[in-house]
Amino acid sequence: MTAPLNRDQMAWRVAQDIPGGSYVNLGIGMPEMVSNHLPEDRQIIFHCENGILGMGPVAAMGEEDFDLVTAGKKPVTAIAGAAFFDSADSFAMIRGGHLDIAVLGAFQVSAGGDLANWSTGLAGSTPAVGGAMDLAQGARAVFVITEHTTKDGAPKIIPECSYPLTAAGVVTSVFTDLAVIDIGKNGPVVREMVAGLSFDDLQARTGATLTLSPTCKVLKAPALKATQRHPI
Amino acid sequence: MTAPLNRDQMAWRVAQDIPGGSYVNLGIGMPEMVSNHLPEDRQIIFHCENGILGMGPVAAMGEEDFDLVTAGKKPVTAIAGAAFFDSADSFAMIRGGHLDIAVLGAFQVSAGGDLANWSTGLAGSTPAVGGAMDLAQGARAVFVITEHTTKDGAPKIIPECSYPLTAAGVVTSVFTDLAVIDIGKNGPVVREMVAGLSFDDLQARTGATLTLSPTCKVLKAPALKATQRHPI
Amino acid sequence: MSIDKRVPSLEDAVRGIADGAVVAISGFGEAGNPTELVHALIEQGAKDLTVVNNNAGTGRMGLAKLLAAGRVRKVICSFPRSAKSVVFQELYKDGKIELEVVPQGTLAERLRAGGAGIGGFYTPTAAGTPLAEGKETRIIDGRDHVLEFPIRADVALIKADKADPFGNLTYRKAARNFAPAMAMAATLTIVQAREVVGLGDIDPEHVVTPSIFVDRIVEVSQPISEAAALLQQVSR
Amino acid sequence: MSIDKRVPSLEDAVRGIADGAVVAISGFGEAGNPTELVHALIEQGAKDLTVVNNNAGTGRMGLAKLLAAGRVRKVICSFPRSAKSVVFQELYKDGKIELEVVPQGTLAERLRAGGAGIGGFYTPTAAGTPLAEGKETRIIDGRDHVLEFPIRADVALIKADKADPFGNLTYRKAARNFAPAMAMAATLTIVQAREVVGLGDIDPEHVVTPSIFVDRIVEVSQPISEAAALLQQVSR
Repeated sequence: MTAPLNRDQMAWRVAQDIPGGSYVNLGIGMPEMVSNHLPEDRQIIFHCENGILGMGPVAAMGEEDFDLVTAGKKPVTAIAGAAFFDSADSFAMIRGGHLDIAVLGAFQVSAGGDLANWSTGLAGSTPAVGGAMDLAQGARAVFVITEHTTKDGAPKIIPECSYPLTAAGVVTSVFTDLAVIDIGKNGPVVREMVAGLSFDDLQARTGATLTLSPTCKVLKAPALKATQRHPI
Repeated sequence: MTAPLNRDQMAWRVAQDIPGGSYVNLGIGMPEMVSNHLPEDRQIIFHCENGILGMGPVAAMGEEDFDLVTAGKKPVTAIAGAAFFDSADSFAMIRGGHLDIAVLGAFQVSAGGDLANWSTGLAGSTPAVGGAMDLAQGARAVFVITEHTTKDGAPKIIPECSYPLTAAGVVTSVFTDLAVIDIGKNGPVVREMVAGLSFDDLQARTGATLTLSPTCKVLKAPALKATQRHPI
Repeated sequence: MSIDKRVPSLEDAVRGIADGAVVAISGFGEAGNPTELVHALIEQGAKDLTVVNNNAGTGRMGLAKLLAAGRVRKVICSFPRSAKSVVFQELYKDGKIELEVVPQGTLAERLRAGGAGIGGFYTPTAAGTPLAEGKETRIIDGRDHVLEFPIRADVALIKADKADPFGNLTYRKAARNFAPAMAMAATLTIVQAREVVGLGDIDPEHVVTPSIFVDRIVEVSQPISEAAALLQQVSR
Repeated sequence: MSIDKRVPSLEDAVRGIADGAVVAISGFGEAGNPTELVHALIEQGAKDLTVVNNNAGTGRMGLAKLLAAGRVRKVICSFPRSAKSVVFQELYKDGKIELEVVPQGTLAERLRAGGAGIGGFYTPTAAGTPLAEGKETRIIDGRDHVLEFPIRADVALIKADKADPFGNLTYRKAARNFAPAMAMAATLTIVQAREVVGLGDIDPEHVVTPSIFVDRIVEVSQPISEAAALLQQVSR
């Protein structure tokens, strides 16, 4: 039987691939959960595009400082050794290639590593991009965390994105509830798959043509309960 | 008899034209002397391109701090309300049009306000520009302080510069030992002349065609002794 | 005559802002919003404004209130869509307001360029996306770049933590965000500071926005916290 | 494993700098020069270097000593000519060194662009002058602009005042100058700090160069003052 990861397990799995000493930006939403699941022996410095390097855990209820919020506007804390700076300097870090990893959500990822995560292109929706294009274009590695398919079962890893692009050819790896997939020169390569899923099963849920890594392993994560979120 | 101003008197004369509250950069050399001759009732904030806003007087002998030097590398002080910043920010101030006035020296000034003050263009000399082009191009007003002619008596205010340009069409006013001349749309206009000099005398020492302002006054300065300079 | 950029009231601070002005307003979400200055601008009455902000107002205060008052013709921002941006979204859906969406880093860099006298710059951000449509592109070092032009503002409304009489500013934590770049990019930079301190009370090493970028300062010692107000609503 | 970028010695700090490297060296005249790092680089032996600095060395120490040792193929700077730049000027007159003169603001901005991922920018500085010869120009808003490209360095040698183990830096007064932009522009940023302090000892509001731009830190608690040495010569 297929045993897909839950959201916290997906976040945990991403966390395992972040080397100690990395400078990392976590996008809004599921990417933010990654910081809850870091191995204890690794120190990672989190960057927040509104001007924080050394972002700490979410602020405890009642101890919020509303001058210290995440890009998602949640009250947060800063670690010893943090730095504050302005938006221009913050994006100089992002765009100058100084972030080791950006962990981002996705609507679609193409076989060539194109990312679509800011707009569904639907008429009538208000366009809004935030820092998504800067992060996707600027970080040295872009990790995507996303369910393998949409709620309707449509594949999200596809030959070409149909939604408006965030950036072309930038995705390094995709971490889904079913697999870990690296975007190689010749397209997506499956590095890990959950137990009970055959390669053909995974391919059937994927739009782009997959390659199975000869060293493909079982995608495993410990049992994890859902992270608590700040109410704002 | 012609009574040309001495260097301190020229600096004094420039100082009289700097409104209170101005942000001003003084170039290396004679322009630096301007700060010694400000009217007591005016507060001016001096910018130094190596990263000081609110530069104070030259440091007293024995009290030098060699982390606090002018663009000419002389030990200096900072006033209360000063700020330090890096070179990129410093030139953002200059190039972004935030300086009210730059006071600069000149080899030549053209009738159209072109400035040549960085290179004589002689073969074999080492080219060196520093911040001269940025200041000339960026400041809202460029005051030139210079002897009216070279040591050999050649005019410095001429129809077109023969030396390599620092910037084109930027000079606002020229303060010489003989006259104060504004660069107008139709060329140089004499605003003040020293006593004992006729307009024809002045024209004879000037390469560009001058216009006499209908409100031209006598250029006067108090008797001033030479400023002491730091030995470094 | 010593330099002193303090003005006695919010009314004095926003005096003379013209109809049709480009107004840059600091803040990211709810952190760093100059709410009192924006409310004073509503009182002052200028209309047909173009507003530059990272967002497009949240809740019902500050920028959202300015939008609701019908004073804004156009918003230039990176992220106008959030659950709390109700005022903007209604106006936008009704076709009552123009929107220019700019990637957040490009927005910050365009403002800095406006302040730093840069005529234009090339960035890979947005290359190959709909936000680069109609823009000049160029391949530099094998990579597609988009040519972006500076944003200059007639007025910046800025929230600072401390200010001295010259106009040197510090900020608090992530409330700094767009304020330094906007202070540089505006012809008239108006600051509400939580505390006005004496000359020399801000260490020259710690100044974030040097006084050259600041024109008027008004002390607002206990500014409204839009975020705290929103939290109270959520908690209710 | 907590992050700690300190290295035990100057020798460790400059380890691995390759022949042919582009080396950005902080300092303006004598303020902010990382003299001990430059001397360690001489010991380390890398040659055929391109050096980026505002000047081209003064006196006989630091950069002047590196030049005298014949390790530098090319200097990119704004002002190589001063009464004290004797070493450079001799090499230049003998045709033993290349020189690229860049206006000081363009030098700072090109380094910042290198650090900030800007592919190129337009500036009015140097338009219509010999320093714009051969460069692409463009009229923007009726004004001539020159297209300038970023400077990226393989290595930056930086002098700071305080550093923490992550690599957050502060500077002293006008010794800050080119260091922040060079730290951004280099692949490997090596810092000599007067004092290494504990994590949290630098207020996050007061950090000038955030740790993300720093790779190695070595403490040099009593750095040579090139200026003081020169003053002694003058006073003698």
